[in-house]
Amino acid sequence: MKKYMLDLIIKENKQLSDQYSLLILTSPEKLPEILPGQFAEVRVDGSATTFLRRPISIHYVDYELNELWLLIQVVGDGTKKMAEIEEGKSLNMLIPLGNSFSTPSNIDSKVLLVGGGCGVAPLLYLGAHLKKIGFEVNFLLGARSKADLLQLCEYERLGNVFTTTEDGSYGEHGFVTQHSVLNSSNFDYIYTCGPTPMMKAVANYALKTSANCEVSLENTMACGIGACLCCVTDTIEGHVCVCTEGPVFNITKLKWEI
Amino acid sequence: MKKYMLDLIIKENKQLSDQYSLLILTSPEKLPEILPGQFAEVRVDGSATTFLRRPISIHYVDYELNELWLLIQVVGDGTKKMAEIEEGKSLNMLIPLGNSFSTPSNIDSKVLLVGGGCGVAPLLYLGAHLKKIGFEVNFLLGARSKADLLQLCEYERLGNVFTTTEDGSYGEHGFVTQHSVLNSSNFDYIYTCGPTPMMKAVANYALKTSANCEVSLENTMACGIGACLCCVTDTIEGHVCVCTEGPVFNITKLKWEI
Amino acid sequence: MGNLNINIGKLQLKNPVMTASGTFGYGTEYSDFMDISRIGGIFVKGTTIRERQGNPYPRMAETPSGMLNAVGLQNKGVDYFINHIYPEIKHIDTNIIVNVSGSTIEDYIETAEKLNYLENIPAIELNISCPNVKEGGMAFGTTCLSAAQVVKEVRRVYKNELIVKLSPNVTDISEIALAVEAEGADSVSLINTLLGMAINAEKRKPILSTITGGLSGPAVKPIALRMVWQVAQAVKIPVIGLGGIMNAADAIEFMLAGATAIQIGTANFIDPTVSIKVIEGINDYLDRHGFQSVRDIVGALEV
Amino acid sequence: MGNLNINIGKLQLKNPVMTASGTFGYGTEYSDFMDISRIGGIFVKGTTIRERQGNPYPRMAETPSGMLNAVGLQNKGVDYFINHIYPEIKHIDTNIIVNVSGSTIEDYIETAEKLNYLENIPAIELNISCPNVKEGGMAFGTTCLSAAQVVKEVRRVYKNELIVKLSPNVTDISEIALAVEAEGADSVSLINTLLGMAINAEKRKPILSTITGGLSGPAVKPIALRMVWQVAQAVKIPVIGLGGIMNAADAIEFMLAGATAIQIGTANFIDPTVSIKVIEGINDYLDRHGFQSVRDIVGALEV
Ligand SMILES: Cc1cc2nc3c(=O)[nH]c(=O)nc-3n(C[C@H](O)[C@H](O)[C@H](O)COP(=O)(O)OP(=O)(O)OC[C@H]3O[C@@H](n4cnc5c(N)ncnc54)[C@H](O)[C@@H]3O)c2cc1C
Ligand SMILES: Cc1cc2nc3c(=O)[nH]c(=O)nc-3n(C[C@H](O)[C@H](O)[C@H](O)COP(=O)(O)OP(=O)(O)OC[C@H]3O[C@@H](n4cnc5c(N)ncnc54)[C@H](O)[C@@H]3O)c2cc1C
Ligand SMILES: Cc1cc2nc3c(=O)[nH]c(=O)nc-3n(C[C@H](O)[C@H](O)[C@H](O)COP(=O)(O)O)c2cc1C
Ligand SMILES: Cc1cc2nc3c(=O)[nH]c(=O)nc-3n(C[C@H](O)[C@H](O)[C@H](O)COP(=O)(O)O)c2cc1C
Ligand code: FES
Ligand code: FES
Repeated sequence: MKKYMLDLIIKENKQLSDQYSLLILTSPEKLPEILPGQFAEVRVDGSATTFLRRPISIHYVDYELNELWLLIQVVGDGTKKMAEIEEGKSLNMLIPLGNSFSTPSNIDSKVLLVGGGCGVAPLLYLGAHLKKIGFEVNFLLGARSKADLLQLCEYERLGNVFTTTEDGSYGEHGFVTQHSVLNSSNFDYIYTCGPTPMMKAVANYALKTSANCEVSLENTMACGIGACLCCVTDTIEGHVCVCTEGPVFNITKLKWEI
Repeated sequence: MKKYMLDLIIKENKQLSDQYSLLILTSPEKLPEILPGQFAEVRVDGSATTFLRRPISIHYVDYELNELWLLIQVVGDGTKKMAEIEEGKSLNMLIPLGNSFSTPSNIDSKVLLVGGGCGVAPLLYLGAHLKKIGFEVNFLLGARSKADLLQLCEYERLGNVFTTTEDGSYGEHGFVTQHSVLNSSNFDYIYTCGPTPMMKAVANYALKTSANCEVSLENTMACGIGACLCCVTDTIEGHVCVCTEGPVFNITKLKWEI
Repeated sequence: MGNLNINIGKLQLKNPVMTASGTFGYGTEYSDFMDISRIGGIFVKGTTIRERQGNPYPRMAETPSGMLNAVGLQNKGVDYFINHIYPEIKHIDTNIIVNVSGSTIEDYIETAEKLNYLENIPAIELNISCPNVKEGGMAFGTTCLSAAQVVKEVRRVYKNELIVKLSPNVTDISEIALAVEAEGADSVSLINTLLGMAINAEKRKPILSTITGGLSGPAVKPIALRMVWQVAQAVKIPVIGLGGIMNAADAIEFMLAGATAIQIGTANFIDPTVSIKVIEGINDYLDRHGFQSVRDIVGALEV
Repeated sequence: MGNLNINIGKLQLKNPVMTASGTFGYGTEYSDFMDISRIGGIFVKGTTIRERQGNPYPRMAETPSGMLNAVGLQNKGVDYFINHIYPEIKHIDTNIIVNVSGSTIEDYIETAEKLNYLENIPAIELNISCPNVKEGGMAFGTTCLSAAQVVKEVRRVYKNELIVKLSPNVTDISEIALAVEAEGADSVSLINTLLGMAINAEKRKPILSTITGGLSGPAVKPIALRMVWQVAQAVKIPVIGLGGIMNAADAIEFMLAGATAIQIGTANFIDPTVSIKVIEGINDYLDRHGFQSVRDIVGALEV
């Protein structure tokens, strides 16, 4: 897929909380084709401590409104600047980067999308894509507390939403992998994105239940386009770049101890 | 004089043109005593290329309104960020730094304040100070063109204003040192701030007419408080720091070839 | 419109702006963003005699105005390059230069020998300065003796333009430059990365899997510029300058200090099209200052 | 509230945070902004046997996340220090340490000898690493032989804590550290500035009057941290770490890498009260991580 360097304009910055912002970006030109699971390398201006671009998942693309959504969690200076950006300003990004989640070939497959924290971001676009094709989409979303469960109504619009919170303030109490739906249903395809321990637990569940499982990995990235080899992960084929061979990997490819 | 590190709040940012901004700053607390000719070391946040503080002259202090004015000329990234700062935001500065212009002991002395470009900045506060004591104040202000003659009405409020522009678009055509007032009047005290060639020409005039002459020098500064010795100028007493022994020097102290 | 053509020994460049090894892949990674044949030259990834998996991750840490990397020369080996990559890139209308690394002198010789026969590889860059692999690389570049030795041996087998890439992790870089010049290097390029380290204080752990890594980016520019200046004074062969170049002004500074051409590394990550902007900026500089040719600014610093 | 006391040999510090020579004047320049006696130690300006005017201006150039300086040891000489400055600062309730520079071994010896007798100067820091003066300084610090020689001679006449400040402009800094340890240095401090250069492309001139100058600030932190790590592994005497420390996290990184104490240099220019903030930040870190004493984090990096 052809990659672009684009200056997208902030149409709206919904500060969901101190820690999270939803950026709705647009462009005078038609947005390029973007697949679910792909990401952008975003340039952060005006931060003395942010030198490199920051990889951010595509949260959602609305081709009718020509909108691209990013969900930002503030963890350091770079994400802070992004989360505070004012409407009308622009963000420079390389897009679309990386591979994408795959689509089950059998339309009757039961699919589950498991997200934790800000890892829920790419699952919205994936869910929308799967729904459009005809799948019944199930989301299992976990967070520390109710305040960290983001964009719930967006997910609810697309399918069934199961939730857990670590403090029990919303949904079932505990971790996603403890949710009762995992005992009561069987899934053919599981897609997951979130903290590594969570993804490993999900992968473990998938292995046990013989579900197909794809995880979206993070890594420290410099270029985002396969040029620097800074972002490798260990696979059965050796070191491969998360930014080009990933971020989505089938767990059978990874050398994870799970 | 005791120095402070203060966060002053932008009460107003008058963008005089693309190149110049007048910042009116204030503070919930009473501003400290500041003398004409002193400067601030201003910290610039949100610029990836600006690491050190930037020395900026005190343009004016209004103790009644508890206001401090800075006149900014955009020459690089640091001054650009300063010139664009939004009202309500704050600037961190070390203040007041450096020595000050002296006051003639004889109240009948004829004083002339000669400024070029953004070098007019400290002369407003000096003029106000001299006027308050009872001097009749004469300003001779030069610039490239009319658009670069800043804050004219402020100067006019304090005394006689003579102007030159290099393109003849306002006042007399030419450089400040070619202004007719220099031939028609004699001055006892001349204060000057601006580009070095201009100050040297003014110093030359002062020497010829036996006027006392003080110049405000620029230099590359790191600390602004005499700690780093980066900002020296050559004087008859050897290398001295412009940030503590200056920025104001009597020309008899300098080893200038004029 | 000034003339941007310039030569490094026998190597003819359409302009002095090239991209640095390890930061530009094989060039094709960037072809979505621009016409890469506009660049004066592309230094491809560090290539070794056998395939290398490189270092474990994490391999990267951001630092103030820079980054540390610990890639460790991951590549599929010179034979894979010759059989699978070279055919894909040999038609790119610019100089494709292979960066050659090794753990032993024999590795360097063998690799260089194989590359000697590729028609569209007009030069190799001998990397005797990689700080990220234990068994070699930097060790060669930090003493005159070992640097001279590897260059001497490679010179024997390699007939095209031989560029030697110097390590900045030395007391006196001019000395090393003189040593490799004496053994027949056609030109030198500098600097490779400076050995650095990053720690995560909260976790009390090094950030890189290898503890230390190579520092690059604008943070190192003042050091690189000084070394290019020193080496350009010392040697007669052309000097290729790099280290922290982010824009045309930076590139011009290196050329004024004595570099015949420059390479852009880390800046490609920030702006994939930076090399084109630097070419245009140099052109603009020549026009504004009335220079006929970019050759006129090489070493034109007034001191 | 963790215990911040720590010793460097015989030197007792109330906390490990000190200010670096040449960046903190004689301390009093900063007393408007804070209670300077709260700092663990103050390294005063480079002092030489005779008065020095230093280098012509311009002496400073800003660089990405750093600065170059070419002050060139401007100071009024050791006798002036003893007679006029020492009386003004000797009552400050912290360690005042004099940074000693010289052009010849005799200069170092004579200066050190004079400072030996000042009751409230518990230590000197031998600056064998200043890149900004032609006739000396850095030259001593770049070979083991000359570094060892000057330390040996000074050790003979100087009885208090002898700290030797190392130059980063070397191939192997551990080697130099071992050499000065062998000759009786009580501790080493590192790093001094890295030799760099800045050019004004538009004017085609060097920015500094001396063409090259010393690079400091966060840009050099990864290099400094790596060197502190290497030296701390090599020597048995305490290591004082510095180079680009801007905040408590940076300071803790140096201590984790093996520094017993740290110095803050360039950061004082950005925030004159930074040292107090670093002290408070270290204290907070000890509390958050359950350490009783700051001694527990020295060399506590898990590799
Ligand atoms: C493929 C991918 C998709 C991502 N999607 C999102 C998203 O949709 N929304 C979101 O908020 N975040 C996302 N992230 C994480 C985001 O990139 C990091 O949080 C961000 O880079 C941190 O930058 P900072 O300046 O705020 O923090 P820093 O101050 O730089 O660091 C804070 C923490 O973030 C880590 N970090 C720093 N730089 C990187 C980097 N280049 N890559 C990965 N981690 C880094 C550091 O190790 C540190 O623990 C994604 C990361 C990847 C790799
Ligand atoms: C005592 C004093 C009073 C000043 N008063 C004013 C004022 O009232 N208004 C105003 O607009 N400017 C004033 N200046 C000049 C102002 O400090 C510089 O224009 C500013 O530092 C440039 O910063 P920059 O980031 O915009 O430009 P940069 O990109 O840093 O550089 C642009 C130009 O400014 C010069 N410069 C950079 N840093 C410094 C520095 N620390 N000190 C001096 N020159 C530097 C550079 O050599 C270069 O030519 C004063 C300077 C001094 C020394
Ligand atoms: C991620 C990365 C990988 C690199 N790989 C190599 C390499 O394989 N061979 C080599 O000679 N230099 C390598 N380098 C060094 C660069 O070519 C260059 O010398 C250095 O980064 C300084 O230039 P810069 O500051 O413009 O990046 C690498 C640098 C980076 C950042
Ligand atoms: C303006 C300036 C002057 C300096 N003068 C001296 C000096 O006289 N003696 C010395 O040993 N180091 C001197 N240094 C080096 C610092 O003490 C310190 O080693 C260096 O700046 C690195 O630390 P930093 O990055 O925290 O500044 C000077 C540094 C600067 C910036
Ligand atoms: S981030 Fe550069 S190869 Fe993946
Ligand atoms: S700027 Fe530091 S002494 Fe003047």
